[in-house]
Amino acid sequence: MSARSLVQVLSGGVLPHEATGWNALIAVARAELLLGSLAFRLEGAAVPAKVAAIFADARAQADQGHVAALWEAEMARRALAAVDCPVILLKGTAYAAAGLQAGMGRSIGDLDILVPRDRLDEVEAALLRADWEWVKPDPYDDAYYRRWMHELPPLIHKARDRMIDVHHTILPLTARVKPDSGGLIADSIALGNGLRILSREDMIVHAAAHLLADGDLAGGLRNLWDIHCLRAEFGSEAGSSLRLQARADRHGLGSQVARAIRLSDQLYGAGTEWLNSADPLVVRRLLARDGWAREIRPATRLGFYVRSHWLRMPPAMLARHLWAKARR
Amino acid sequence: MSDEGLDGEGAGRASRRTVLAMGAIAASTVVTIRPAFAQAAGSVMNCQIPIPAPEAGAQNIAADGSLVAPGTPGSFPPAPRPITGEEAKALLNSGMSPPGMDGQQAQAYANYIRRLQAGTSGFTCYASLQMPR
Amino acid sequence: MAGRVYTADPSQERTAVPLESLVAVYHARSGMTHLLAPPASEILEALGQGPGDADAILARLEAQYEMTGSGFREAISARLEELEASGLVQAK
Amino acid sequence: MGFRIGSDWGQPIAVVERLYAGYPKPDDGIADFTVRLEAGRPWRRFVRPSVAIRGDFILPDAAPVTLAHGLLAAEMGMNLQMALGYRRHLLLHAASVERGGRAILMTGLSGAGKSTLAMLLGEVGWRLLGDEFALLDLESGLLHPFPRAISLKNEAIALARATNRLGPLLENTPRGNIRHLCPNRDAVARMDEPAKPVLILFPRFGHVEAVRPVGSAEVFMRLTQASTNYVALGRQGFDALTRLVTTVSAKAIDYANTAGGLALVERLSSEAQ
Repeated sequence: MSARSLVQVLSGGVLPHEATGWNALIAVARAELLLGSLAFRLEGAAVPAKVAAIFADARAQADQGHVAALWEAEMARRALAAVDCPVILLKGTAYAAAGLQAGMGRSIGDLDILVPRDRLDEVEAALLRADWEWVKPDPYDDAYYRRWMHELPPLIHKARDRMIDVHHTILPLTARVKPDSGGLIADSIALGNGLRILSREDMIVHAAAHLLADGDLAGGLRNLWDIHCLRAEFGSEAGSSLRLQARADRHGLGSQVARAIRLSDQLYGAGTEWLNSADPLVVRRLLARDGWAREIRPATRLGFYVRSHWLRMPPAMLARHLWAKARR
Repeated sequence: MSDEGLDGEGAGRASRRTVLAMGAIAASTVVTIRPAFAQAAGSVMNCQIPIPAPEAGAQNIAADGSLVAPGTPGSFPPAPRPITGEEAKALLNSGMSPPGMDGQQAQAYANYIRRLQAGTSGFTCYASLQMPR
Repeated sequence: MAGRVYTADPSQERTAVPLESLVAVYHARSGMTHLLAPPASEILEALGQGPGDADAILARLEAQYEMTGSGFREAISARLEELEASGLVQAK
Repeated sequence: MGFRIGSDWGQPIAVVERLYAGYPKPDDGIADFTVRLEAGRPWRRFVRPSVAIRGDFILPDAAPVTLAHGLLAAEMGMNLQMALGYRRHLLLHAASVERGGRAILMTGLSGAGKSTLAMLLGEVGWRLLGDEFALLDLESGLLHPFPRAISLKNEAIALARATNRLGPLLENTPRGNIRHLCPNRDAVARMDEPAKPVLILFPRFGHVEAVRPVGSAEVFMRLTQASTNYVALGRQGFDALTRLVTTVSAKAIDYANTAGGLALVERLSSEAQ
């Protein structure tokens, strides 16, 4: 099981000692969008010359990706300057902007920002004025997003071809837990360039929410690597884990955060934490890639797909949503 | 380094001053290089465009290429199979209908393809047909 | 009336290579390449003297060039908007 | 540069192995890219088998290929990894040949004849550097060889003389008939030897012979659009490409037939600096 080998190498385990192992490691790392992180993690390590070249390329690519991601954030800042509301960077862009270890080599796709819900209309109008446009004018999607989601329907910039997701909270409105979005904004931290990031604790809470409550676990290995790195960097401060748990409880995400911490410890840390009965299934799903980076165990995956939707919204809406999807 | 290439520097203080034409207001003077991976990737692959995109659901295609409810008068049903990149190229450039599709239907599909946006199935294929090289 | 005041990133953020009558500009901050035709490149250069609105840019260009054409101020404003969209300059 | 190709069927692998039999094996067995040729649906392994092209990098709109064209699928799979994932050099969608240390880059629309010209030049004393991709070194400005099989289409197939190096005829692919020609021994033996570009050509087949100089700005623009990784390489890509277009002359050439095209390339190369 090669995803296992990726996880072990990231957490400081032994390196492959023959080509098959390296090929598998690199393919799985690419598939999980962790090749850049792996390349930084192993910078300077004794690896075969070919692997060193692949890693050097991956680091350069990640660096250039960060330039583009931070530039997109800066262009959003310029577009939103007149709105005069806090603009909080989320996920990869936030890690890169703050120079966090979690950002090292991380691939960054869309720009995710959080703004106050009562400023959403102004933010939307300002972005549309600055040449962002709707990705798809599908009436179902639009109504669905606006009514139920924690973000605007995605926008894409006409000239730069990059997407922006504008969030006003960190979970869909349909989820049963309601994070304290006012608290997210009130405790956010200014970066000094006109943009903000979440507080340390909220950053971890958001990563955990994203992993366990807001998806089908696809990309989960990267997500847990984020959480692992964030905790390793923040955790040295005394009392931080108590503070983290208190913060998670305030957002109604105590159990999700606790589970994300267990999983990240299990995969990337000491691995001694007691696993809850459902955890092995999650780990199994997270590590479901073979040495050719093929996804294995489709039955498990399907199970999780349904489950993640169930967590996203109340059951009656789930049926409606699935029905609308099935007609597509 | 950044000052090089602008013929104004230094020359402006010389006896004969450099001429600078201001041009028309509407003329575009800044072109940004866009990533071309879709174009080149398309040129090494065969690609296809489903009409409509699966994510759009069971919809018909109006003559102008927009998506409308099934049964809308004057609209056409979804393409029976995806249009290949080569067929799309012939259709867009010379109006040639793909095999098995009649002219009006094919034109509606052509208009659908022209309206494709990034993130929609078929867009990278369409983009790959765009760039003359 | 005073127009919008624009600033350009410091010139070390840019690398420019003349390609015949155009200038290829690599903008380090964005990682993007722009091809500039006159007078956009000259306007960008004029902003190197410090922030300014269209009138100030016009004065700087007139001090350096023999200007031809008409509607200078409007043309400069249009070019500044293009440069702003590219991110090479920003309005203050 | 190495690829790892996995397949749900034995046929594509066997054909690739036969075509590339004369190529050195990678010394350490570590692949730059993984390609997978898979049945899109489980039953497609057996019923009207069709090959989905997967791997490290995938194109969402890629059309599946019938198993009879398995070699094409493997070639496309490798090209796709290069187009989407390669970062070590500036990658140009261009053919290139070298003689006496001087290399010519040829780029243009597919169907413009660059592959055919490169193939024919490769058989008359020029060394084929590559037919699909040219790799420009970011520091030295040299072209690195990438001599993979040339994909000959339709009428061009009959022009190939070295029949012992031809792959199977693939009939009625979406781009017509295709046959792959393995480059000659010299091209394969010297695949580690880079060459200095001295001329850039934009050939166009089937027109009255004409030569038009192309200015550096136009060359720059066209090559950025012929590159899959120009933007991703940032400053290094900019430096390498501006250096290429300001130091190497470029011509758009129209030619009526292949003999005329070859003569034109010979003449222009002798005139180039």
